[in-house]
Amino acid sequence: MNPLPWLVVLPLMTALVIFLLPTRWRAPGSLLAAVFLSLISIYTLVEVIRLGILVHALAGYAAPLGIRLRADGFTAVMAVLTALVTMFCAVQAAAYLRGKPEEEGFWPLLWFMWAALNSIWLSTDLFNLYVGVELLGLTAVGLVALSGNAQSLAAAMRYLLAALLGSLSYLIGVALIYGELGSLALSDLALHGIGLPTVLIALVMMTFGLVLKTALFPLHGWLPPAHGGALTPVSALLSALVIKASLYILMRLWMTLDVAVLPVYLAWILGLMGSGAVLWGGWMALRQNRLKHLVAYSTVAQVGYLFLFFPLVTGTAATAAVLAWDATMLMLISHALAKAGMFLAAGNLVFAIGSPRIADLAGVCRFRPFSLLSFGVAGVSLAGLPPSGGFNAKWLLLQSTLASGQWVWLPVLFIGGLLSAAYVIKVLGHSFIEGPLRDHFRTPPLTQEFSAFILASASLVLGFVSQVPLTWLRIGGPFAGGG
Amino acid sequence: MNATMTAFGLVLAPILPLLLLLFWCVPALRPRVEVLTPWAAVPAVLLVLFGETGMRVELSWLLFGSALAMDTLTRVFLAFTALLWLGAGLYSQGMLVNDERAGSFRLAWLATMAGNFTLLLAVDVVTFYVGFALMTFAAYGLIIHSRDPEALFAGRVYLIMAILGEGLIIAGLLLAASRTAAPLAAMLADIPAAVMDAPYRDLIIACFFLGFGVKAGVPLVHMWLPLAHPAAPTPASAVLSGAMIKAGLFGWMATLPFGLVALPQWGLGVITTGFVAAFGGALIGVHQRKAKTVLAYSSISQMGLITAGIGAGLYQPALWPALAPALALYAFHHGLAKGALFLGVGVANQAAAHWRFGLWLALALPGLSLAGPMVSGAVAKVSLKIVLEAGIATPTWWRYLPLLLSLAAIGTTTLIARYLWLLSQSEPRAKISGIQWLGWGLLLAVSVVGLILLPWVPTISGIPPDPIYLPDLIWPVLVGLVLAVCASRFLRSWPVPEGDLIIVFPMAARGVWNFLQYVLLKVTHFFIWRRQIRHQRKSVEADTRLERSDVEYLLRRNAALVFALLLAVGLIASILNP
Amino acid sequence: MSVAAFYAWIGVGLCVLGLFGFIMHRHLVRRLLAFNIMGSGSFLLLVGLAQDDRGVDPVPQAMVLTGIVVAVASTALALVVFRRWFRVSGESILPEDV
Amino acid sequence: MIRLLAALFACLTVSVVLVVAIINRSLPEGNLPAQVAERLPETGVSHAVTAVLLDFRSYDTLLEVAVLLVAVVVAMALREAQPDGPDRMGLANPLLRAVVSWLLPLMLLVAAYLLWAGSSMPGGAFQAGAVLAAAGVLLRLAGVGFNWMEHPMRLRVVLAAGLAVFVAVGTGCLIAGRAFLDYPPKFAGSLILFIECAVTLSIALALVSLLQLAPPQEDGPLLPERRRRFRK
Amino acid sequence: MDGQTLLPVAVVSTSFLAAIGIFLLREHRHRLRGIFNLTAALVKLALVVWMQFGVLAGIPYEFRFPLVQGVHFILRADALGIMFSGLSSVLWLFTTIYAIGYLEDSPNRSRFFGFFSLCVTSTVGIALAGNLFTFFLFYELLTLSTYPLVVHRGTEKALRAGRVYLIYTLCGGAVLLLGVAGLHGLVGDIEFAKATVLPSLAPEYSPLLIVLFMLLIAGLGVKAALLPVHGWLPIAMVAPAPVSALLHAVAVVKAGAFGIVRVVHDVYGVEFAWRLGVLEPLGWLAGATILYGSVRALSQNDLKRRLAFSTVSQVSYVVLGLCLFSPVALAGGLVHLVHQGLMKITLFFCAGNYAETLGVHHVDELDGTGRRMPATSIAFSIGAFGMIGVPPLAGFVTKWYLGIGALEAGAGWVIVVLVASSILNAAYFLPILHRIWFRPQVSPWPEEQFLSHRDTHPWLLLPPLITAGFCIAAAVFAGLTFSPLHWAEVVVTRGGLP
Repeated sequence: MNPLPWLVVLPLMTALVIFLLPTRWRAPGSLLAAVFLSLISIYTLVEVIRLGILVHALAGYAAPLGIRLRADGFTAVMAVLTALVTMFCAVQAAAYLRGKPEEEGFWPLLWFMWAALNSIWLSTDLFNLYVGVELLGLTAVGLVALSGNAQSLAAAMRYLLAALLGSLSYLIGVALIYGELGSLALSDLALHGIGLPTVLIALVMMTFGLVLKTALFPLHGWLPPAHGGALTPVSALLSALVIKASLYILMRLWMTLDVAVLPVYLAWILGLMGSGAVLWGGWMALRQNRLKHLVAYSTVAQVGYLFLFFPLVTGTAATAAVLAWDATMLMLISHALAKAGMFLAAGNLVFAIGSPRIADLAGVCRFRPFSLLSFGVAGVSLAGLPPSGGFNAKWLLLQSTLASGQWVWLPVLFIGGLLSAAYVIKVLGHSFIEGPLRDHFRTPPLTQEFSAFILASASLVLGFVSQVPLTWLRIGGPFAGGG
Repeated sequence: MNATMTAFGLVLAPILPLLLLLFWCVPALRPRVEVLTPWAAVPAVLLVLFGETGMRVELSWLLFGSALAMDTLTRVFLAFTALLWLGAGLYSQGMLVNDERAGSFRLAWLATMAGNFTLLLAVDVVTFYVGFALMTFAAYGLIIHSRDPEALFAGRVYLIMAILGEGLIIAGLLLAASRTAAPLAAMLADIPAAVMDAPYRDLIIACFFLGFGVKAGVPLVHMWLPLAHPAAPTPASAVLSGAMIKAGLFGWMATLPFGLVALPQWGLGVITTGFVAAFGGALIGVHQRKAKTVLAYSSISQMGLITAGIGAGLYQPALWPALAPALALYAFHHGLAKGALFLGVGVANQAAAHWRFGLWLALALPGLSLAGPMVSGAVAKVSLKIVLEAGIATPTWWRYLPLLLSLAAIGTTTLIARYLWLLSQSEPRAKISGIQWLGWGLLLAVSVVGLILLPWVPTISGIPPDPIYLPDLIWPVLVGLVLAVCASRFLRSWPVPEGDLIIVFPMAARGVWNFLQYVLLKVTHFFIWRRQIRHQRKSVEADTRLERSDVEYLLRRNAALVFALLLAVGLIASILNP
Repeated sequence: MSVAAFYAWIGVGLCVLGLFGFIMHRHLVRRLLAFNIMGSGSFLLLVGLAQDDRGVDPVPQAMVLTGIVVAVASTALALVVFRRWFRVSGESILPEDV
Repeated sequence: MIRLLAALFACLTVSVVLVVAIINRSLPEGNLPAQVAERLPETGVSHAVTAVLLDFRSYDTLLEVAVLLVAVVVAMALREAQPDGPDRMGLANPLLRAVVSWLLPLMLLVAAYLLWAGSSMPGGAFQAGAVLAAAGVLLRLAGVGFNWMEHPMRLRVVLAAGLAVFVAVGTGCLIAGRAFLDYPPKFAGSLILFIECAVTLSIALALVSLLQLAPPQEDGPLLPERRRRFRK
Repeated sequence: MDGQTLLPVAVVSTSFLAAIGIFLLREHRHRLRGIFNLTAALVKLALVVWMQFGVLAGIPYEFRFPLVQGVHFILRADALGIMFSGLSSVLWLFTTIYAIGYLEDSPNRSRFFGFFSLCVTSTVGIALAGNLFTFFLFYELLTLSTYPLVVHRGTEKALRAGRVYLIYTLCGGAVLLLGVAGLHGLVGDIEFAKATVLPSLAPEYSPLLIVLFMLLIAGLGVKAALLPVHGWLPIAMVAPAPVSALLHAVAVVKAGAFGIVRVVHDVYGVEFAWRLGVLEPLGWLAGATILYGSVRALSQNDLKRRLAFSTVSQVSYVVLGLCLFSPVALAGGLVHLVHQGLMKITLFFCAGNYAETLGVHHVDELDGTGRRMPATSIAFSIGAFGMIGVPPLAGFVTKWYLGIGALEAGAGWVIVVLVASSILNAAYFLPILHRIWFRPQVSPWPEEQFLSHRDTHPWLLLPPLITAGFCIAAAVFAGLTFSPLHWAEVVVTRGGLP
């Protein structure tokens, strides 16, 4: 059986069912369905490994006319990643949201989000991607706004405006491409290539729209309040997965077109923006006094690394490009895991100390070491310290940088790594303080702590098994041949 | 005594003190060790008396492969050293009866003794250096035994000089050893030859001369001697002056390239230094007010003569085969005599009035021996003189050397006179016990007739104390006595401080050091990146101020504009893209 | 140069106008209006570009229909959030824009 | 001022470049309209746009219905977090009531027509839903209380109905061994109509409830400083 | 998967498993934690000894596992690795014993011992790393696992120290990573076994290789506390005594020095590095560090700070030995890796004893401690004399080998450095000893904890006494097989040096 449509259908159906269920049934129902959907995601991956690319022509019509779902290694890994992260965020949320007014809205929105993510991973149609992105954007905005206080509403509003502007820019690009090629299928785009100036301009429009949605510096302004102010599981999901969706589309676009002839200038603009993100995000994270805002800025910084992908694959030697691909994929996965873990851990810490401020963390290390451990483990991976997926990714990125001769990125990698280490340490340092001790800390439920820990340690374990997902990711991808 | 026993003795002599030292750490054994401490030198004495030369014990598992052996030269040195340790040890046993720091004294004593024996018996360089260092550092404990300010000052000066000396010695040893066949396990016997061929020959010689010279009281590095001897307890002074100083001499004799190459410049320099020490020591010594200080300067003076002999050896290699035993003899004689004299300080004024003169005479005996006419001293001096005269053929000034020796004896005589006079003036000390008498008596005896203990030394059989040398020996003594009497009548002593130059040095040195330290600190501070990590303020206002950034604010406020601008830039870039 | 292209040009004009308004305005309702203008522009562009001499293309029209619903949903959501925000804070602009 | 100039510059550049893009564009190679026309008979509807909407690209539409539902879900969740004050939406205007009572049947009729016409000519679920929603809004403004909407289950069921039917039909196809949303040719027309009906209802209700769920106007007059900000 | 493959992994993972176990234990399970710790330490020691015999017999222990594209995770036991892992496992045992005694009744013990074990894990990992990449992995892990130890006390000062420590080491790690990545980009995976790859490169790569060498050394030099980047070490001494002991003697500082050894000896190859002309400047730098550290130590009143500067000075002996291009000096440098560890750990143990038993932290408070705590003071004296280089103690062996080696290589200036350093060492250690032994107690102890007059707690007393015994034994029995010196010679002779 082809699992692809189920990846979208099942979350949609669950969303509807959850929407209709009474509040107290929503969490258990969601968890049950999440297990089921996770199994399907894994099954998809297995099938992709076994058979190669999977395709499903929706409504029975072939590509330019109908819409085709397609799963290669990248898609399958992203689906599994989504399942993994969402699963544990859901586990955390089940405990975290119990009895809160936000619980009612959270669960259906979570499922819509999952559906939107899966539809984006699977889609091969530019306009369908637009609808998917909009679905995802509105869901994410809704999730951010859930708590309904002034801060989160303002953050949601800002996020919504950014998302809308980004989508429109993307839509204009879609319009130009349709006008030029008369088709919206990615495969047709690949056939026609970039030779036409209109397509190039469309690409620029779409790229910047997506970049805005990915919150790349200097367009990141909406992200910290949104991710920092949202509910903990929401922050984790947004940082780990949602911003990756627009990046995923961008990467798909670039990899679909022939990288050899893509505009190097544009790639370099993206690379420079990425570098700026790494430095600025790291610096701002260091300056934060609120824990979750620090983590949010760390996302800004980490996104920057992912954008170094573009200059490294555009017009460079094949070895460098392959390395950059591997590096970015690994970075993407490990960041998703680590950042989700870190946000959950931060949420647990905030819950334990009852204050969002880093300065109030004193004594946490002694009384709630487990949450802190998760935070630290995630921090190790984020800072690119070994042994972790983050480190391996950084290593590959470094190799790619050296292989391509683009030395410019070296200082960025280093300063960025040090900055991220610095802000992680800032948090740890505060929690190590043994001053006038508070001995009253709330205890987060064990499920909450474990979901954070599992995600964080997964990114660490990734450091030892990096080769495995990288092999999967090559299936059906542009570097299927290997390096 | 068969070979096995010799081997056993070779090992036991240095090890026994160390074993006792270890046993001391066990509280239950402590009283036994206390009784045994003075007798720790007995194996060494027995070894000297009954051991066989040429026997070698290989301890290949130890360090880089150690070996112990005793040759004739070593035997002479070991003879007087062991006797000194034994005699002084016996003396100290009585002295320590009511001493609250007896334990620390004994530990230092044993360690110093072990070091001293080890360095004498060592065959390889490393073991030699082990012994030397052990002796050097442990002696500090002896010097500062009383803990009074003088002792502590003396100890500090001693330690600084000793460490400088150690540094020079290790440098010299390294430089020399690297030229031998097996640098890592170099034999002491190979060192002179290595020095001879070494590219840094003069540097090595300088290292050795000054490094061992610290112990031997060479001028300018002698300052610790007059400070340490009076400050240390009497038996400690005895071994410091008798044995430890000679270790320096032993070091020279073992390492410098005697008899291999003529080093006229070095020879001349060393001879000059020696005589400067001989006369300078005497000159300063007679102005001292403490008997032990006088003895210390006397030691400097005597060592000056020996240094001159060393210089002669450097100047004329051919003389060395004869000179070496002569110097050894001289060391033997001086060591024992000086030991007896030092212990005498404690013994003086002990006896009842009618015995006092006898005691005084007994004290004078080693003094006379030192000055020349007595048995041991006579032999030693005559031997030295004969050897020096044998080399007279060379430069003209050489022929004055024997004369200078005689003149030095005048100084020695005056020093002894001064010493005796000071003793007679001093207050009686605490009553001493029988074992102290025994110790002193032993040293007194061997210092007078000790040479008969050395039947195996060829020089002694070769050069009997010929009566023709008697006038030569006696006239300086007479002159010295006259001088001393005159001086005591007509001259007032100058207040030359103990340790002479050292009193001037620290002021200059401290100034220089402070300056250096200042400069160093400035330089280092310049390079150290010191940044005060700012403490985060706790107030909420500061909080938000910190968190916000103007740039971030502008970016967020104008996000749409920034987006549009970026888009424009991207579009222009893509249009212009070739 | 067809009539259809004329629509496209109008679309570009609306887009840019909307973008300009989006940049220059602080008031959230005005920004939403600007966004809607921009949206209309891009729909026009989509429809206009696709029309050529071969006749009317139903595909972009269907897509625009979808797009309109999406835009309506977004606008509605934005208005809901805006009203909530206004109610909580009494502000009609975002905090950093004050 | 600088801001204005920068904005002008950016907008001008974007417009110029877009115009360049339009001028430079070449004719598409693929001919999608032809394909649509060719395969129109399979869809069970005769109007091309509806065919594209509900058959060729029905997946887009499915997601779009979901988007609308998400908006409502968010609005509902927000009310949960921030309870409303008194409802002051109804305008006490008798003329409005009179007009509404005239217009309402007409609007229902138009909506029904649009829905039915959608399969063969311009029209369809969205247009119908929009008209229906407009009727609801008018009613709401006229002060007719939608008390039945306060019952959460009822409201949710109707809201979810459109998407639910859509997904159910698609899944049914899937279970029947076809592709997702690949209607059996025999039932294609009726299935599309069925979906359209459900979607119309859901859309209408969604739009109305979005109005309903936006919080009512605050009590008390606007403060002067706030008015100033409004003007900006 | 047989013994040959698994043994290196087992050696590394004993302490790792112990760490996990300890983290899982509740805070108050002190006895169980102690059992965990000591068992793991003993097992590790036994495994290392076992491996030691195996390595002598020529059995290749190797574990290999592909990590990412073109990079392997390799654990391999060679002579050098065994030497270092032997050192760390022996000293881990004693430090654990010491720490159990030291931290009695203090909070956060679970965290402490957990990270302590992690720290040892990474040290042994560093020792057994078979290529540069694996080395780097453990090298950074070491940084991370030592941070919680440095800030253990949780005071403002400790946090500041931790921050400085991390700033230094992470920057160093970043520079090192650049070097490692550069080499990797040039020649692929760099295994330590064969230093033949780089010398065979074309001569036009020489400038690049020099730059990479400088990067590697700069990165490693931070941990090894080479001159311009030594600043963290004296600051990090605010950590509890067992941590300082471990930091200075085994883990961090040694990891840096060991890394430099690996780079010079096993990556570039001494001969090739000499030909590149990079060793000589490095040697000068080491010499300067030796003198600088000693000079700075002179003016420190805080006992541990003085010891810290002494470490700055002493660790550079290892580097110096490496740079002299002489097998003898190399052996001297390598053996100092062990010897300095033994001596410095003794000193820190003793300093900890003074602080813990009497509250004495400063040199001028030490008067009369010899009488109060004779056994501790004896151990301290042995350590101090060893540092000065007095025979027959461990430090002398090093100096002797370095000196002879330097002269063989014709580097006479080294003698000056050695002698000057010895004299300076004496100048800052002997006053301490003088105070301990020869001065009467003037004022009451600042904080007397252990009121019985039997020195101090046996858990605290035993480790320094034993390590002090090792200091003597390492020199006295230097000629025996399995002495550190012998191992160093094995390393040198198998390394294929000229």
